[in-house]
Amino acid sequence: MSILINSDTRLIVQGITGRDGSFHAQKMKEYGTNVVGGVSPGKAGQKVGDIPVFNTVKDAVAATKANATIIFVPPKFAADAVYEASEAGVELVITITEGVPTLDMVKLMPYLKKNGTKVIGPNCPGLVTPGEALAGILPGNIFKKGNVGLMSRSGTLTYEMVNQLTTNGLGQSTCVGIGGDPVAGLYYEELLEMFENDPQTDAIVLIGEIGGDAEERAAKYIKEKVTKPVVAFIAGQTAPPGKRMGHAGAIISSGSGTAAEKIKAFEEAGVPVAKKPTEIPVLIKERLGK
Amino acid sequence: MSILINSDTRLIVQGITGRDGSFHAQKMKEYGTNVVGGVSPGKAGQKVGDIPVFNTVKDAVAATKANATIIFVPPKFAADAVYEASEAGVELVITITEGVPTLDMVKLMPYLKKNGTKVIGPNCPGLVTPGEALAGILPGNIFKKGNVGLMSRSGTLTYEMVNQLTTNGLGQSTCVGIGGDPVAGLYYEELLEMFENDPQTDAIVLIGEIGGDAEERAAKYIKEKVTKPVVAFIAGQTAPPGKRMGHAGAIISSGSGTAAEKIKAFEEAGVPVAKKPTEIPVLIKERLGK
Amino acid sequence: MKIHEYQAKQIFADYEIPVSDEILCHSVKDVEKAAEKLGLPVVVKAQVLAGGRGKAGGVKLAKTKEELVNAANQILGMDIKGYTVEKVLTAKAISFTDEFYVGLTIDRNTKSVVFMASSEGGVEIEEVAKDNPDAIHKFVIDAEIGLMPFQARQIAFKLFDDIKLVRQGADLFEKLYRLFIDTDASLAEINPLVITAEGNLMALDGKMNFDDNALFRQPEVLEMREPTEDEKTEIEAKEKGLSFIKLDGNIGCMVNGAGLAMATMDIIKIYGGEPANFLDIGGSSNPQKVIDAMNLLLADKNVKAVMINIFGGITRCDDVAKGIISALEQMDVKIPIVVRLSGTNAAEGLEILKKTNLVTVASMGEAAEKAIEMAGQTV
Amino acid sequence: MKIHEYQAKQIFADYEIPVSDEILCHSVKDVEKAAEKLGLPVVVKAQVLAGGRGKAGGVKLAKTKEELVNAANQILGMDIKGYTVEKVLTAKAISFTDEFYVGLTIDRNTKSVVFMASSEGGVEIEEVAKDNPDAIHKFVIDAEIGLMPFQARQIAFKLFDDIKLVRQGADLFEKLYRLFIDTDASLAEINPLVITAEGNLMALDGKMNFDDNALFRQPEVLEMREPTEDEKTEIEAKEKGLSFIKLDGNIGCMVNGAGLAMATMDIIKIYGGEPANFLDIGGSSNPQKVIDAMNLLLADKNVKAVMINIFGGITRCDDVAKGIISALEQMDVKIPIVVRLSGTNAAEGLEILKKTNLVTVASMGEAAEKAIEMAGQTV
Repeated sequence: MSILINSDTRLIVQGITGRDGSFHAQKMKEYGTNVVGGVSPGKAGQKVGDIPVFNTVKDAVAATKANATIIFVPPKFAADAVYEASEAGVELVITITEGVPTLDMVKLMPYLKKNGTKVIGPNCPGLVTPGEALAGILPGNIFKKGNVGLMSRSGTLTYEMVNQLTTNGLGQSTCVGIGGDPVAGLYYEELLEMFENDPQTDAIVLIGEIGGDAEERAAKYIKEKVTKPVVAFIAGQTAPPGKRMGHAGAIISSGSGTAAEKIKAFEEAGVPVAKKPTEIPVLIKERLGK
Repeated sequence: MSILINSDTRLIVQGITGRDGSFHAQKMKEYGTNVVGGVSPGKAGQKVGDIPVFNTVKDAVAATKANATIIFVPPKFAADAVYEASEAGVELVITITEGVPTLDMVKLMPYLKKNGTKVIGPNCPGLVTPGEALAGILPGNIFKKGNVGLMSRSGTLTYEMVNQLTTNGLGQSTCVGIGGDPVAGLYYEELLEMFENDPQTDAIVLIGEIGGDAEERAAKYIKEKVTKPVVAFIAGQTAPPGKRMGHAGAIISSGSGTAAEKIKAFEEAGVPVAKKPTEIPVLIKERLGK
Repeated sequence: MKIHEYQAKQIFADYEIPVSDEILCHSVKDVEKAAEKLGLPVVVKAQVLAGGRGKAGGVKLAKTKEELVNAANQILGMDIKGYTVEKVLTAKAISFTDEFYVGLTIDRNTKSVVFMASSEGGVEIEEVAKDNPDAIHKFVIDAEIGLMPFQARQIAFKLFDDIKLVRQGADLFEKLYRLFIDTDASLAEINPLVITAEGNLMALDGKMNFDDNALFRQPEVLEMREPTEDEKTEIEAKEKGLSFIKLDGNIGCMVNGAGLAMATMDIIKIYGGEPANFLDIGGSSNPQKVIDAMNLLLADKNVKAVMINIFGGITRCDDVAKGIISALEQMDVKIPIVVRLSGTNAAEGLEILKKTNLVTVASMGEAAEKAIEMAGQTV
Repeated sequence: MKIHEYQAKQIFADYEIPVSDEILCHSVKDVEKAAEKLGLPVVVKAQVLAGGRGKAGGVKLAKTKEELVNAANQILGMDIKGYTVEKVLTAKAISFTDEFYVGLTIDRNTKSVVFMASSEGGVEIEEVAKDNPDAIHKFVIDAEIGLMPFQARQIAFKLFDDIKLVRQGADLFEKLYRLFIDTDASLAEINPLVITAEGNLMALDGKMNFDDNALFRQPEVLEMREPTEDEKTEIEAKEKGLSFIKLDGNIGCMVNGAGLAMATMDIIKIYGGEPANFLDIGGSSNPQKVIDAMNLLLADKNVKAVMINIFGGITRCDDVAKGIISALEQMDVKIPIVVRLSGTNAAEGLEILKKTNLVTVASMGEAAEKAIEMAGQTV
């Protein structure tokens, strides 16, 4: 088992003929992901490596029975690409694109809910179920199959953490980069629920950062619903305040989004918070009684 | 039994302080309908007859547990009134208002579907379950409790038909005026399903008119799904063609919306079509073996 | 509400949909001047609010000055389905390689805006719909999100192979959708949409209808209205809350509700008479409306008898009765009037009418029979 | 992106939200002229992109000419949270009876636009949120249908009793929502919204922030940008695809990814050092970016050592390595550089760096320790 993707996932790549799209399509394929097609308007009939290209997601789904897609199109067109995937009935949409206007995401959300489409991102590195499928831009070689689930708001910090786990002998069930944007798809709570229900997962690593109140909500959820051990890390403990945070954001979150508040919330939920990345594997081993 | 409304219906009136709203609120109450409140912004605390008035539908629902509403506001504000009712969780919304812009209704539909709100109208006379509740502008005295279900696209023609039934000793389970606008809420197919499942209803009268293809679709539905006897009437058999009908409408409906085509569709579905209103009770009695 | 081709194309141009260079003309002289400006060859097209103009000879290509004058002379003043051609559009003739049809309308069935596209452009689309329905692609648009770029592209891929045309088409379709919504249209068609000899898309003919219910918020659309005489009467009626359509019979009808009004016309025909009009006094009771309606009926000199058929709901029969009496006091009515009142406050209404010498009856059928009988006796 | 009060109120005025008569001034002379035009009393308000201006003495009421000159003299040139006041807004003083707060923002939790309204206006809304959260009414807006008139009215009924004010308020809230959406705002606040002595609503102070990701489609918003010197550097960086924030330490950081960049700053502090900046070179690999980043780092004279921390994903370590070598060839770098490469093409990247005399290490912790050590040795 695992969550969200596995060897049955049939992935297409939207924006496959772009620089990043074509590079990562092939990297994902090399990893062993079942990349069944790509989309690039006007390029139907071409191939990227041996991956067939289609004009529309609808055409790609009809031809390949794809059930997941990964989006590499420029920010201006990203929301449209998500709509297109959702309308074509793709169940899981991973949006790598950085710089998507927030209101584009806000406008998307009700439509996705109506269609039952799961979205990860935007501005995320994607996800990996080690040994089965990689849908994203993560470096495949750092992962190892195992029983630790990982979720993270940041990109490269995720790799750092996975590296810590792997080099310390802790394999992963699934690792998900949920993205750093204010409005994004699947978030901590949904993923905690999935990991809690996943038989392969025995412990969970949650990597947060300053800003917003997602970590506080996750802490509350863990306290109420999660029985598996969770350990956390918060990036930005020493960052200067006031950047990228308006007043109203703080009002809505009923807090100021500081690392101190988040750490307090986790500690109250019985979740230990690592100070350095290197402490994560130590804490996990403690919890798993190794 | 009956469909849509009965003695348990708790009705509010949006636009209750207007001329038509106040007149019909009291007429409905006199009929025996459980009219629990009215809405008119800025008039909270007032009463119309002994019906309490509220500023918003939300307030009215909170205070009265209303589960149905009838709308008498001007066309410009009608769609907003339906949104307000739907958002406040009212299950059944009857829109009497005539002249509502079509695109306002088109824009409403997905929202209503999302909320599971049932709408009747706009531009409709409402509905009656004789002896239990009247939600509309129909003249209550012409109805009689019984086993004939009736649905109609037109207003006063409905009264004419009901009058024919009642004066010929045929009572009604529920009579629904679905409204004459191009885009409206519940239509023949949904109501046919409800009548088919209603134990009180033994026969169904369907009153149509020229334009669109709703009657053709109803005929198809009857052929496939309805076991109870249905008789029909089509208004406008002699009307001049081409009024209010664009080319594209005809294309979409794959037909021209003429009475001849509708009558043919009904006859193919085994539904006899009356030439004059006076024939309706005769046909019903034949079908019911009276 | 309908508008002319030249008006529809003006809206297209406002939304940056490419149209041909063209000039509206009211006389042969105008046409000659326009052709000088545009350069020959040009196409001269009748501007009337009726379909089938091509078949009627209302569209002519002119390559020479002589052809031009002939075309203008033939078309101006021509009768097309009862409409006299008072103006023509002189348009630069465009060479093209392919013709398509695209149109937006409201679909009663899905309760949404539907985009239609076909490679069978340049012909009557109703014929295509009948003979080869699969040649028309239909796309239902989610009203909450509108026509998204990806959907516009999906449509364009159905018509074009070249990605340059797909992009041009998708962009054009988004504009067409936007103008449809912005103007509260009920129909917006481009037929044909062509690929010009230069390889670009252009709208060669356009057609738009609008939702009458939304005209109150579309002042610019309303300004484009050019009603015929009959329509003027209908519009005036509408402003008074009446829905009126003139017909050719001799029984004037005044009914509340469109359905009942149609059924009234039907029953007059069944009993052998001919209705002079469709007249729905609508859903709200107001004595003034009845007065206006009576005035409207009596203005038609063909009317030999009036049949008033009211089934009261929101309309109260006593108000109608009061209206009839007011109207009769204000005008010199020489023809017989048959009145049938049922429903809300019918008893009160009939009580009021007792004071007059109007014929009152109990049913529609009786009213029709009586009205036909009396019309036959009227000189 | 933030804008000044006077700019926010200009947007409000464009959407017909009532604001006071006011004039932007750059000098005491300007203020005097403005007051002459507006008539005393006036309020002089510092225009700086920082909160807490009232507490800092940046807002003064002037009833006489003397008070006016004093106020202008005191406020112009004043320092508020590190910002020097270079302009003030001179506004006609408004008598009012009540103060309210209304604001729109994006809620990460419900993933929607949220409307906030409170009768506790005119004070710091964060204080209200902390002390009396129930005094703030929150309304989640369905993005697909927008703020509907009925919902605007619901909000207005929370603040006002008088139906005239409810209608004014609902209308104003719809306009505020429209401008929020139209401009891709991330915050739009009116605080206070007042009832004037004449009984009408007016926006006395306004604040707007905008979504940086959407500036590409908001040219008019972008024109309002008035960055400080530090921000100019940040904006220049952003144009090159870099996310840069200047800090006060001596270890220059170059990292890929915001989270890792923050964790890098954290670990430098944990090991006793001080980061000189936050610098995220972003998610796409491109040698030019590394050159630009190096230039940016070395422009800060406080930097005594550079720590490059790259974990390759979409960023390829060999591209970063090439970028470092290019940068070193183009500039005369006198300070030590510690490089840590992991992930995509890390081996290739390290191979390339072997030819240089840069310090390469295997982990973040080591890199931080080494950079701190070397910074201490740099003169």
